[in-house]
Amino acid sequence: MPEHHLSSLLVHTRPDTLDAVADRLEAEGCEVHGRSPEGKLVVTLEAEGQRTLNDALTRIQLLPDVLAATLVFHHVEPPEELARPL
Amino acid sequence: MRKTLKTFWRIMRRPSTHFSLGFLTLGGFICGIVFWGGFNTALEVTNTEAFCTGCHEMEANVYADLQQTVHFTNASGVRAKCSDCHVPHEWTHKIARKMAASKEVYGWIFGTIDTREEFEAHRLEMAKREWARFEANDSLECRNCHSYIAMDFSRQSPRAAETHERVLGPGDGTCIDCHKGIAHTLPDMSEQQASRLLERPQMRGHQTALVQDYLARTAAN
Amino acid sequence: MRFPRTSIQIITLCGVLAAGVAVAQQATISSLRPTPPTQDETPPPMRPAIDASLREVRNYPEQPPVIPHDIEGYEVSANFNKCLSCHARAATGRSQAPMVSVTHYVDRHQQVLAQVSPRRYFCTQCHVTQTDDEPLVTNTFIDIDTLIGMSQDSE
Amino acid sequence: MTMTRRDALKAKAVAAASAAAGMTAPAFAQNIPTARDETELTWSKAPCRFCGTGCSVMVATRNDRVVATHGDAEAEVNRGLNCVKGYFLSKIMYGADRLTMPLLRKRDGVYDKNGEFEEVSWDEAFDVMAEKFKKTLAEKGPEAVGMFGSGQWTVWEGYAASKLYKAGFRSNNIDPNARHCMASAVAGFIRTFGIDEPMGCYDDFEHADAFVLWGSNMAEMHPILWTRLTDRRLSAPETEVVVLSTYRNRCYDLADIEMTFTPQSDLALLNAIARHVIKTGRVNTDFVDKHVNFKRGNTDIGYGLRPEHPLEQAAENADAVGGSSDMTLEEFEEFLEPYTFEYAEELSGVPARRIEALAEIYADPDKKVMSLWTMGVNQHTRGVWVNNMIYNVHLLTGKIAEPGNSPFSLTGQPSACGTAREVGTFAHRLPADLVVANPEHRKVAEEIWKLPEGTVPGWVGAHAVLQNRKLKDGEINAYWIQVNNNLQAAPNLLEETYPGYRNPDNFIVVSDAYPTVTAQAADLVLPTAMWVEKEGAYGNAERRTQFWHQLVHAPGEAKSDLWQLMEFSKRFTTDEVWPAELLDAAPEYRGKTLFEVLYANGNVDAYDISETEAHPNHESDAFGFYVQKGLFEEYARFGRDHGHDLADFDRYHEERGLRWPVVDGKETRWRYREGYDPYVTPGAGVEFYGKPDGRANIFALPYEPPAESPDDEFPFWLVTGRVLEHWHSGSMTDRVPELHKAYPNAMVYMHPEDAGELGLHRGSEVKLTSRRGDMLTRVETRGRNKVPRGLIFVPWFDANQLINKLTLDATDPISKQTDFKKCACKVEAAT
Repeated sequence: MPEHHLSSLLVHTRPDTLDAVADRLEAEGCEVHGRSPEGKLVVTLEAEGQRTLNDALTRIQLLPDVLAATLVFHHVEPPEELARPL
Repeated sequence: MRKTLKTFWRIMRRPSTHFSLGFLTLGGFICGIVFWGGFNTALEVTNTEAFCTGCHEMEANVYADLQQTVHFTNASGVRAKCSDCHVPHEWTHKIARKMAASKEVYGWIFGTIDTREEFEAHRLEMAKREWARFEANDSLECRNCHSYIAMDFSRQSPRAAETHERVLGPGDGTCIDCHKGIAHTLPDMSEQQASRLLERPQMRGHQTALVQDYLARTAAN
Repeated sequence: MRFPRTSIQIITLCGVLAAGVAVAQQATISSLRPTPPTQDETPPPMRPAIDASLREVRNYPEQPPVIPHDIEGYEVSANFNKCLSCHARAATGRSQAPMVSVTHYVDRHQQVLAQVSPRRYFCTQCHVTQTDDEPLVTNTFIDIDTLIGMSQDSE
Repeated sequence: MTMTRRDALKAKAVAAASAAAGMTAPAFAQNIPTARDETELTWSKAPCRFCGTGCSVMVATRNDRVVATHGDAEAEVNRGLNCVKGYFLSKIMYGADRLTMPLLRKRDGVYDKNGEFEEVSWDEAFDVMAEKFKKTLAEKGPEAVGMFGSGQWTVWEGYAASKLYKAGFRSNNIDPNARHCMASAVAGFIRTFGIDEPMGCYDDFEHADAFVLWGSNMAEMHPILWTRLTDRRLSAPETEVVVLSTYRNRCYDLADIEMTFTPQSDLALLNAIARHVIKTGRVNTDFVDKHVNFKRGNTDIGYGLRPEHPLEQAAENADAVGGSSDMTLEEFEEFLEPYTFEYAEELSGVPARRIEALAEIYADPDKKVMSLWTMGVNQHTRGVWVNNMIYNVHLLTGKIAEPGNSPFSLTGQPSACGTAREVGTFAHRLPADLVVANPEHRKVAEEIWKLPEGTVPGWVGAHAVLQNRKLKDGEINAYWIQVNNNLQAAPNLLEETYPGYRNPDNFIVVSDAYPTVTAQAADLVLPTAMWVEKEGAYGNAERRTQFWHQLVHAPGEAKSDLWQLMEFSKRFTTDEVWPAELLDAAPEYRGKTLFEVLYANGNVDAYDISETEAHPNHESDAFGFYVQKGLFEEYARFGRDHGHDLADFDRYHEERGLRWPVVDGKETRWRYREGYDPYVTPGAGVEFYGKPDGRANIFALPYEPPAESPDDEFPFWLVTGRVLEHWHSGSMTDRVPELHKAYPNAMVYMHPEDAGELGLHRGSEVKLTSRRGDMLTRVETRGRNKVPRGLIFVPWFDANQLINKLTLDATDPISKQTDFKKCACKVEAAT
């Protein structure tokens, strides 16, 4: 059964590399929703499977200037459910 | 006695026959310096930390308290010693305080305060004397270093700046009103707090009553 | 499994991340101490308590507020309570400090007292100052307002 | 624009991450409408996760998350109060580095002691672990496997672990970290009364006229009990507080008499008090005649160091540490003759008049006295003696086992009593005060466990410090650590602990919720569910057993210690771990797994899963029966009708705890006293029924010097301990930002003049060195602890300041508990 993973991450970097890291995260397929002057980024990451998500997390963790990336929210559901209008 | 004084007065009035005027004036001047210097040195010596903490009761109680406070160590490395707060800087007041202090020497010689229990038993009385002095002279010894005009409110914590401006500025209070206990552990404050309409749980002043009671009882036996 | 699960799963997967890193970077898993026991790092400098007097948001209503100012040298003993000299009801007019909450006037037997209950006398058992030291590990606690915002989800 | 479910979820995802970051969520995340019923919370009771006080807290949950906690107003222990740690319980499970998958050291895809941690499945983790345990058992036998557990285990976790080791693996090498904390109290109770745990209860706080603290910084370590003491002291002006300690701490803020004594001299002080009671004719002769025996304890018993240590070689009674002979009151008086107040002053530095004032409090027949102690007494190379000697004074005056007259040993862990002691997870114990060395006791256990006679071995297993020595020496090779951080907690860690963990012959498993320094030193790390992520039971210091339900799920693949123990037992069959004669004695167990023999034995699986309907839990779901109830009811059989009666399982879920023995549904507040304790023979008044003749023992014990004292090279006493804001090794509290920021780093408390003489300032970086190791820290000359000259205090919560590199692995020779309060060290500026 196809599943869609929706997650949010808290990514730590240094304030001076905030924008560079944000660009790299976007290149990894993340959506950046917020950034704090202390160097924290709030991003969402979506994937079609657990393994894909895990791989992406590992890649993000290893990105230059990323000090830490913490998965905060994780939700799985069939994609058609998610497309349902509210 | 009267007779001796009269004889002395007569000798003092008679012009000198053996010593020249120069010798006498110069000698008097030198002796004056020596005596005055000695007196002042003695005053200075009695102003040092070493002198103040020379007796056990000061060292083990109030000096130990002081060592825990900002007047002992602080960011800029300025240290207030005992006399900075407890001896007026202005001469006449200083002499008056020194004379009053002879009572402490008496206490020391006759062992009024031998133990921590006894010190604690007298702490309120001694503290009250100091507070009364500070209240009477508008916290003069605080103001010798901390003057209101020299305060930079931007360098104080917001709540300190606000309070200083509100209370100290118009002269509605003096330093000691809020800063009791700034350098020493406080005695039982129920009385003081009650008088200021401050509240605290019921706490009767029997800090050391227990030991005292016991000592009184055993002494009586 | 039968334990009721909401459709939102909030999990932290640092273990996964740490393991991933370990393969590539040979990093340690111990997140509070980066070095082996044999090797010490210079301890961080001692910082004074934050003294900004700005109230911190509580994590939940029942949390005792942290003290937003320095209390070094404050005496709280059987003889004197420096905290209450500003925060007691009768003192707040002069001090303009927040009054201790009404919960402090209740004794063990739920009786409301005229004065602060003696069992609440030692303030620092619950209220603590804060320094500027950043936590070594972030905490992912989510407060109720945020969670309500998140949980409009249909079950 | 239509909003899809995906958009809404994404908004929530962003809100969650923003909250974790301490940032305001972007506007769209806050526009989600809320329904009224969504502001409702589910509140449940649970005991606090930290110290032995046993406060009850109310826990609010929502969406499988803990969102708030506060003190439980209905709980007798704390009546709505918590300390600062308790108030932040909501956050202890949410450190961002929670372990969620097993981690195994690997290289090239296989286990390697020198490999790096890699994430593995539970199956792979248990496969490797079972292989190591089986290999060790096959090659070296049961004495080569070991376990270090905890007074933070729930009752059933400790019980399941004890069964797995003592009956399953047939190894008594299982000991709890309570050995570091309570063992001297236990030995004290057993020696004096023949039965463990306090006779009184917390109600004594409201009845006592005087409180005497013998080495217990309650103001910081048992804050809620301190609120009860403060309440009594401040609302009843005639009451008194006496504080004894080796340095001024926060308790002195309430002290009427303060006594700062030289380390170890508490022995002399107690003898001087006993002498005063006798000399002034205030012995309660009626009580003493009826209820007390006098014993002369063996002296010169050594210091629990390795046997080849010169101090052990020199000790006359190093092999008969607990021995004693009978004596009379008159002989006891004669024994005490040297302990005048003046001699006590000479040893302790406390003015004789103050010692006399304290002695009077005990001697005065009209004063009800509560003596309280924790680690200052227990972590002591003569800790058992000090426990005995406190009882001496209470027994001489008859001030015991009645409201307000109470010698009270406090505990440091939430279930030091409930699990470590009552379940008997010590290397020498079985449940309900039974011991492995007694064949009759083993038989009781084997009968309840439905196991053949001879299953439980009779040898006393290795205690905490000995386990570390045996790991280092390669005598224990397969080792499992649960719910504790022993690499941070154990003494002399560089010489005696760390080497054992990294010994190439050993396989070390650590179960923990967080990656601690102990986990870092392990070979396999198992992610563990904590607190309200499982159903649990704790027993506090006043014999109160408290239950809680599972309220939320554990993150990821984290599982409770109970699940780990039971699931792991499935990987062993009796044929693999039991000798032939045992299998012959119980042929029906041949080929069965340990799970079947120990847990699916008709007792533990007696309660249907349907009973968990209202409050499901993970373990019961996993094993198919009400695991916790089955384990508890089997365990409770040990104590019922034997002075340790526990109530029925279900009742504890309704109550805010009950104090055992619970007889006819009623708890017992004061033991040994007729009218309160149903076990006392009618008409006896008082009966110490733990001893065959119903009499407690008064022990004649002398002052003896400590194992190590300051000298020219190491001129300072080093005292270690805790601080209010952190609990134990800080693995939970240091992950709560507010608690970390309240007390971010350990530091060394020094006398300002000592610091001044060494050219040190407040805040200076210094190196502390003992004969065993060194540590970097910073100097504090002010603050909550005011140490006397020549003594320093360092808290041990900080993973970055491992003060146990310096401490000495000397123990009380009787209790085997480490002395963390006395060793010699030096302080120098770090260069």
